[in-house]
This record gives sequence, structure tokens and C-alpha cells, in this order.
Amino acid sequence: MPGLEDLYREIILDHYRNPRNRGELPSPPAVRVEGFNPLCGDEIVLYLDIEDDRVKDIRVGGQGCSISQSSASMMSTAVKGRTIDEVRALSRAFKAMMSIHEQSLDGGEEGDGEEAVEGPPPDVKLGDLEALRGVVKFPVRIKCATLSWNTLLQGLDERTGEG
Amino acid sequence: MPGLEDLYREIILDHYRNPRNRGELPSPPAVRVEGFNPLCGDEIVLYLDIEDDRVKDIRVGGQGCSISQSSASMMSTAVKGRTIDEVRALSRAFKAMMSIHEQSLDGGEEGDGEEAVEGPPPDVKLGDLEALRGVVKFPVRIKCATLSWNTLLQGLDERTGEG
Amino acid sequence: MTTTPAVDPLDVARIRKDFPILDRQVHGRRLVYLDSANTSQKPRSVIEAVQTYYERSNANVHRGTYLIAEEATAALEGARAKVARFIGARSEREVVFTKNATEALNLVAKAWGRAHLRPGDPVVLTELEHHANIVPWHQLVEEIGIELRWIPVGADGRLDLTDLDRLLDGARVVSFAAMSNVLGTLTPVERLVAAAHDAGAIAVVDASQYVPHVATDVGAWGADFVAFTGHKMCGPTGIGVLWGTEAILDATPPFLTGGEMILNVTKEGFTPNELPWKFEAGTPPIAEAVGLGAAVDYLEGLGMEAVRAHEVSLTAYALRTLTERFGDDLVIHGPSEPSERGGVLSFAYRDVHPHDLTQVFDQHGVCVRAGHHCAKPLMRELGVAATARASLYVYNDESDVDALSDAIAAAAEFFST
Amino acid sequence: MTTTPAVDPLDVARIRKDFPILDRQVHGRRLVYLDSANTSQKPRSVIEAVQTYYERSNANVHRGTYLIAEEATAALEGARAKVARFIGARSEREVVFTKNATEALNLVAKAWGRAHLRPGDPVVLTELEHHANIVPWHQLVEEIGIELRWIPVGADGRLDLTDLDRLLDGARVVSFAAMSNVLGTLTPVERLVAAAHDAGAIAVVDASQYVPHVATDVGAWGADFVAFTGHKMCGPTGIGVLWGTEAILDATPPFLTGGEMILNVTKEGFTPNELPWKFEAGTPPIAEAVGLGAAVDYLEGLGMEAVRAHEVSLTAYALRTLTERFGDDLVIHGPSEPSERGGVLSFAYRDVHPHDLTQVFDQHGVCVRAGHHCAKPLMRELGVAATARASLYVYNDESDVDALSDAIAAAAEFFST
Ligand SMILES: Cc1ncc(COP(=O)(O)O)c(C=O)c1O
Ligand SMILES: Cc1ncc(COP(=O)(O)O)c(C=O)c1O
Repeated sequence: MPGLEDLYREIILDHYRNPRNRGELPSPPAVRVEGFNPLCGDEIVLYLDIEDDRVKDIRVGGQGCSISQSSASMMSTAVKGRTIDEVRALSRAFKAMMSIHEQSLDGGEEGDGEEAVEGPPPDVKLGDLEALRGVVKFPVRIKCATLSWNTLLQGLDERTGEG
Repeated sequence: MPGLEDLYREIILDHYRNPRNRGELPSPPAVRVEGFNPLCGDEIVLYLDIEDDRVKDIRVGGQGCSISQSSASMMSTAVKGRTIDEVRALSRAFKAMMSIHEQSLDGGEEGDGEEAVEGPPPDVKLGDLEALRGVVKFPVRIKCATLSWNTLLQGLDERTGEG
Repeated sequence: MTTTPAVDPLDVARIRKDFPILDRQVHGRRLVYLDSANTSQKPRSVIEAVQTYYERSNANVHRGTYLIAEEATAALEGARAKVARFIGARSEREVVFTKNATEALNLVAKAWGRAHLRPGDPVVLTELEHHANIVPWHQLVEEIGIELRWIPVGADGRLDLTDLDRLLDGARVVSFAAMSNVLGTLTPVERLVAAAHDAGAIAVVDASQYVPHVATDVGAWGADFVAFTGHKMCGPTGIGVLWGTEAILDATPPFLTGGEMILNVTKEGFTPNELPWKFEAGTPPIAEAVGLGAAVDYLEGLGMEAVRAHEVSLTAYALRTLTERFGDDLVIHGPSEPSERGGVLSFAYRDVHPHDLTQVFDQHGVCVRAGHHCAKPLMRELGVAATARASLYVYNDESDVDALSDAIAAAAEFFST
Repeated sequence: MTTTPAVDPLDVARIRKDFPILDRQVHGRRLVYLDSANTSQKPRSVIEAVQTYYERSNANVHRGTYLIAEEATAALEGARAKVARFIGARSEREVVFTKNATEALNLVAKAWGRAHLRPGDPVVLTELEHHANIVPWHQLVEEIGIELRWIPVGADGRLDLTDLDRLLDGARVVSFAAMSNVLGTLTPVERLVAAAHDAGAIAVVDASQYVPHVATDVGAWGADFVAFTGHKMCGPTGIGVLWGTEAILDATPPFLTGGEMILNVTKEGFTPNELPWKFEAGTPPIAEAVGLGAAVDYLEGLGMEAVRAHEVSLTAYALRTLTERFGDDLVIHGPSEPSERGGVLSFAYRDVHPHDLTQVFDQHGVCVRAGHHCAKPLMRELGVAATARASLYVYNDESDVDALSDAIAAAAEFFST
């Protein structure tokens, strides 16, 4: 039985209490994108300043639980300054980590409704983001942890006209 | 446990094999009215020749099971020549007989979806129609037995503009 | 302020034995189920009614001339009669089985609404509605161009009726919850129905949170439509109810269509069936209706007056003890007077997010829901994104409230460092 | 004519023990259940799955942070995954839970249809459709002015495809049953889907009678939508399935709306949720989904190849023995070749009305349905008002067919005098 300490690592609570890159950027030029967790009402607003295929700056707004807020904060520090390709690789690695979750009631594996996740890119280092690994033991919270990443991807897609 | 003989009285089978008043009347002047048993596909077509508030003539068309056909046949002989008030009284008496049916599974009384039935008029003689009393032991067949009566009432209502 | 008539109190210890799930342990603790506004637990009699139906009488209804089909039909229609009696309907013809309250409210908006509403027609809702009584109307805004108006929520979580006359002026529909699923607020149903009718509007009551908890008499309300849902009143999932007067149901075209709801079908068209089957397309939720009938029996056995009295007193206990223990650290939304509300307690503890609160509760076996409770517009009015919501029912007692209280204290401690 | 691959035959004696209702006596006789095309009986594992869900894990889904809510969610989504696998869906996102097949077909006609069909657009059905695949389209005739066209039923109860090209010319939708619920006819699904796509139409398959009896691969069919229903495949009442490709589901606006199916709701409007939840408004049929998952497990345990082989051979036995015994007095509708049909036997015995036939059968414990089987247009084509219909499933064997045969003889005798 997973305990609370699996979920609420110290570093998570730290990001929650002291969120990094909190705020707004003038939009335009920054891309502004909103995400919702339909199940609990968490909302996130990202402002992305992308130049030369690189995340030059990022700000995070919105409100939510410790998991969604700390995940957003960690995400912002992890992607800031990275190229879009690096960001996408990181996102894949993060989501791969999130999709390894518990067996469901009936022995089948539970889907969390995310799009099918490609295998984790082998050479991506997750760093602090690893702290969120414990979330997979709490299936309902996975959406909290992935909300900021999904919103980020949506922002990138919109920017490149893929969305 | 009710047996088949409760349902298929000899007189019923006789009306089924030798239906009375079978056929059509020119319409207009006769009122033509159709009835459906939604559950089994039985269809009935009545032709009513009504003069001076009296059923001067009646013809029965359509197709259906022995219960619906014999009930229609008996109904036609019972109402022919009667005043509309007498017909309505007879219909109430018949439906009252039909609504006294078995307790349902759960001890409650089962409704057959007909409109609420007023008490049987005390001085109406059902005559041959009594033979259909056994139908109440076979709840599904009640609609077969009442189809022609409901169609008749509909025809009367349409004529007097009540429908 | 109404006083509740004296009735014998519920024997909760005995009631708990009727609910098999309450024997369960989670995380090594007893299950403290405080999420009945979300869905209620099921007494053994309901579970067994479903099981017995499948083991003894399962057959499709309204169709077969054979014995078990007659039994199945009698079971379905018998359940309809029970529900009709339970809510004071005049006849079974007024009781339509749907899959949940949401389908019932969609039927009203889309079958009645599409047939009767024109561009610009005002439809009046309240700010405390559940999404089920909002989104179908949004669809009609897009489709027909109706105008939505909102009765505001005022202080203490009650409806603010100051502007009622103006809001209802010209209205075609007034649709509102009899009890808020977030705040527990009891709304003035009879007054709103009368005001709707005075304005020439039909009155639609979402009684999803009311019927399970308070004796209901749709006749006394005088409304046109009333919707509620089986799974919140000790019944199975997969069944809901739309009650309507015969007049309005007759004036409503069919909604979902197919088998069962027709009198005749040709290649050219169809003739709908009589009430209530006109609105029940396809194989109905038969076992679910049987279960709902058993749920009605169960609640009638307890007595709805006693149920209400129990919840009022338990809510009073919760409001008092939680406020005493946590003071200003705990904000409980909604009416402060227990008699004006149901046993639904939405709260916030300092700045701990509701999801984090309830995650800690779970470790204590305490089941409380966190989120927007399908009432995002209300959340916005309250100025919060989410609340934690504990909700009470017949199987809860003071020990459950105490367990909640301890769980709040534990969460406070966990997140205080 | 296809030959069925060799598989181990079903052990019907063992299977019968899995179905509690088959122990029942009616009118002093053993229950001979021959109405599975109407609704199937339920194995103990399905009944128990529902019961266990209510006794152990009942909670609302997608909402709670507490353990039993997680279990309930996992149970619902686990069932979805099972259904997806069972029909060869590419992902769970393609599997929408509805209340029955009728709702699924209404969703197609009304959500997809209202968004995409224009006055005069041709929608092609067949003459053997169930009302569930007719009446929703009739509503669109009235509402939008679409044009209905009908693929005729020819001799032997098969579709007459002579005029297919002309019928499909300009068509926007081709919607048809994979197996007739009256005649048992297997329609050429892949051919019709391909022809629909060639004509620029979407293909909708009503697989309500197919999925329970024949291994189904929606991918191989290549259709856009496939509808079926839980209660005919050993599952509970109150649940159906709409499968659709992600592309077409994305192109379909929400249908029923309310909680669960939204991402966001404001006073001004709403944003729908992702697939498949976009189409699941309100509390879903949770226990019913769990039961359906168990039904899928049960059928997979038997093996759908074996199920089909069993039904083909039992149908052959029925056709042969009944014809031998009753000769021209008994007319059996539908294809005469067992491999071209399911185990659905609609028949007439001389001029005895089907209702009267089945009434006598009931006295012999034999459950057979009489009526129009929700296919009145087909009845009209067949020139009958009703048929008696015996339908076979995994728990039937030759002794059941023999009991039917004896019951027919008894009815013949009763009505011959
Ligand atoms: C071919 C066909 N389509 C649709 C249906 C409708 O299924 P349901 O009544 O479960 O909605 C049925 C069964 O009644 C059927 O046989
Ligand atoms: C006030 C209110 N209305 C409607 C609903 C919808 O009920 P269901 O989800 O059973 O359709 C609910 C519960 O979720 C509710 O609380």
C-alpha cells in the first residue's frame, strides 16, 4: 500500500510552496495556452516565449493542487532554455514514466486516457522530475501531474499550426 | 397456475374461427379507425356507421391473434345497435373486468398502461364477453383483448371531436 | 426556519449492517464513506433484488407471452409504480425511466425545448446548477438562440431572489435544483414553481439531491418536470427518472427513438407509443429498475421523515464540532442553519488544496470528494477552483463526522511543515 | 458458403451450470430459454461481478481521490479496455458506453447526422433493420429532410444487392444490421462498408445481433460506427456500446451533455472532454460496465469461434429436424443455409397466430417470442403481421430444439380441433 510519502516528496512540496516561473508574459508575442483537468477543476495557463525553436522563457499561471502546481513548476525549470526537440523528448520521457501505473481492479491495465505513449527516449535525463514517479501509484493524480505537460504540448502544436 | 383452458374458452375459439361482422363499410360516411398493439403487431381496423347516437353498423378488419380477433368479433356483436352511451358503459364494464388482474412479482399491482378505469357500471351485462375473463390471468394478453375496445372508443371520440 | 416533526431517530448501527461495503477496510482503517452526494452506497436488499432478477426472471419486457417475460414486465412496471408512489405522482404514466438524471434533463431541454423554444426565448437557471442542468441549455443557445438568465447565489449560499420578477419576465423555462450538490442549499421550490407559472414559464426541478434525502411530493410542488437519479438514492447505476405531468409529456415529442417507444413503424414514418413508453427507446434498464424499486422500499422502510431528521441533526453536529475544533482555519460554504440545507458540506482548510486534503483523508479511510462537483459556474461565483465536499446519508453517524474531523487535523499537520 | 474452422465444441452441459436461471422450473417444466435474440441470460460470473462491485468498490468514477473511487474508475475503464480488445478496436478511446444499442444509434443519427446531413441527403438503410436503426432516421427526415432509401430483402431473406450502385449513388450514410434479428441473415458487412465508402458515405453497422455470436473485428470491417448492446451478450441491462473511429468521433459533436463529458463549463458555454468521455454525460452505467467486462471474459473463455460453430451446427439441427417433422405446415423464414445465418428462427405454423403458438409453448416451459420483433417494415415485406421466433445461444442444445419441436406439435394439436 503506497503511503503519502510516495506522493508528497519534499521536493514536490518545495515547488508547491515556492513555485518557479510563476506569472505572465505579454501575449503576443508570447503564446498563451490554457489547460483544464476536467475531473477536479485544476486550471493552468502557460505563457511561452519561443524563439529560434527554443523555449526562451516560460511563465505559469492558474491554480491547482500541490501535484499539478509543483509539476508545472518543475516542468517550467526543466524546459526553459531547451530546444523544442529537447522539450518533446523530455515530455515523452515524463509521460512514459507516468504511464507505468498500477494494475487495475480486474487485473487489466488501466488506461488514463492520455494518447498512446511512445517508449521513453533512452538518453533523456528527467532530473528533479523523477520525484513525481510516486504519482503513478495514485492513478487519479496522474492527470494532475501531466496537466502542465499536455498544456505545453498543446501550446507547441498551436504555435507550429499542428493543433 | 392458470392453464390454457382459462384463456382459450370454446366460445373464444369459435369467434376466432368464425369472426362476426368481418369486412369494411364505405368510409365516409362510416368512421374508419385503426388500432395497433405496439407489442406484438396486431392491427385492427374498425368501420363504424353511427346514426342518431347509435351504432347502426360495424365492421372489423385487420389481423391478430385469437384473443384480439375474437374480442373484436364479440365486441362487434355486443355494440351493434346500441346507443353510444350504452357502448361506453359496456366498454367500462369490459375494461373493469380486464383490469382485475394478478398480483405482480413484487406484490404490487401491475398497471397495464390503460387509463384509470372507473368502477364497473353495476347494471351492465357482459354476456358472451364474460368468456374473456380468463385473459386477466395472462397479463400480456390483456392488451390483445382490449385492443378493439380502445380502438372503438377512439373512433367514438374522433367522431364527437373529443379525441 | 422550519422545525422537523418528531420521528423515531434512525438506528444507524442497524442500518450500517444493511450495507455490505461498510464492512470494508481501506488502508487498514474502516471505510468512512462521506461521498453520498456523489453516489450512495447500496443496501443488501437492492443488490439482492438485482441478483434475484437475473437469476430468476431475466427476460426482455413488454414482449414475451411466456412466464418469465411476464414476470420481468411486472417487475419493471411494479418498480415504476413504486417510484410513482414514492414521489407522489398521480399515475405511472408520469414516470419515465432514463439512464440517469442527466438524460432526463437532456430530454427536457432537447425534446420539449426544441419543440417549444424560439430564438430569444429566455430560459432561467440558477448559479448553483449542476452541469447536467446547464450544458443541455448551452446547446440550445447555440442551436436555437435561446437566452440564458441566471438567478444569482447570494450570501450564505442561498438563492438571491431580489430580482426574480425581472429575471422571470418573459421566461419560457425556469429550471433549478431543489438542493445544491455543492452547498446543500435547499431552494424554495414551491415559490419558484409558482413564480415560473405566473411568468408563463414551465418549471423544471432537478431533484437529484433532494429525492434521496427529503420526502418528495411532486404534486405539492406543482412543477412540470422533475428529474432525479437512481444511484444517489440507494439504487443501482444506470437508471434515472423523469417525472412530468401528463399534459407536458403529451406536448413533448419523442427523444431517443427505436424499439419499445413506437406504436407503428413503416418505411414512411412512425407513430409513437403511449406514455410513459413513448420516451423509453430500446431495452430499458430492467434490472436497474428492479433495484430502484427495492431502494424505494428500503427508504420507505426507514421513513423519509426520519431520514431528513437524521441528516439535519448530523449536519448540525458536523457544523458545530468542526467549527469548534478548527475555527477560522476551516471555511464551510453554504447555509449555516441546518434546517435550510442538506447534509452536504463543502469546505476549505486554509490554503491546502482540496485534492491534497482528500488524499490525506484517504489514508484515514475517509472518502471525501474534491473538485468542482460538476458545478463550475458556482465555483466561479464562490471564487474557488474546487472544494472538498463531505456528504452524509442514512448510514453515517457522529463517529463518521469525528473521523472526518481527525482526518482534517492530520492533513493540517501534514501540510503545515 | 464458408466452412467454419474446426474448434473444440462447446460443452453445453457445463455451460448450463453457469447460468442460474436455467435451473428454474416454469409450469412444472424445466425452463427452455429460446429467446436470446431478445435478451440473453447471464452467467453467474456476470451476476457476481455486479454484486461484488456494489459490495466492495461502489463509488462514482473519475472523481474521487480515495481508494474505492480509484477502484471504481479502474473497473469502468478496465471494462472499456476489455470491450475494445474483444471487438478489435484500436484503442479505448474508440469505445463509448451508452445505455443500449438504441442510444448508440440515436447518437450516430442525431449527433453526427444533425451536424453533417443536409436536406435531400440520401441515407441508405435495409428492409431488415430493427426500429432502432430506422426511427432515428425518420426523425431526421422530418427535421432535416434527408431522403431514406432501402436496400430490399430478397428471396431467402438475404439482401438483394442488384441495385446497390444506384441506391448508393450520392449517399451520405449507409446504416445496416450485420445480422437480422428476425431472419438471422448475415449481411455482407465488408462489401457494404466498401460500397458505402466508394459512394462517399459513412458506414454504420448495427452489430447488436452479431457481436454476441460471431467473433468481431471492427478494424477488418472498416466501418465508421458500430453499435451493439450489452444485454444480448451475457451482460447486464442498462449498457450498450458505440464504437467509432477516432476520426469520426472527433467529427461528431457531443450528444447528451452534462457532467463528465466536459472540460470546462462557464455561464457562457462549455468545452467538451476528450474521447470517449465526450459522449458519456452524467454518471455512467458503472456496475453495468463491470458486468459487461465480465461477460466479455466469459465469452472469450468459451471462444467466439466455438460459439459460432456451436450455433451453426445447432441451427442446422433445428432446420433439419423441424422440417422433417412438420414439412410444409411449418414455414421457417430466412436463409436455408446455416452458415449464412445466425441461430434465429422465425417461423409460422399453418394459420395459428404466433401469439397463440407461443402461449402454448409457455405451458411447456419453452420461451419463444411472438411479434414483430421491432422490425415492422420487414414484417410488411414478408407479408406477415408477426412471427414466432426461437433464438439460440451458448446454453442451448439439441434437447432444447427437441422441446421446441414437441411444443409446436402440442400447439398444432390444441388449435386443430
Ligand atoms: C438488430 C438490433 N438492433 C438494435 C437492437 C436494440 O437493442 P437495445 O434494445 O438493447 O437498444 C436490437 C435488439 O433489440 C436488435 O436486435
Ligand atoms: C444536482 C444534480 N443534478 C444532476 C446530477 C446528475 O446525475 P447523474 O450523474 O446521475 O446523471 C447530479 C449528480 O451528479 C446532481 O448532483
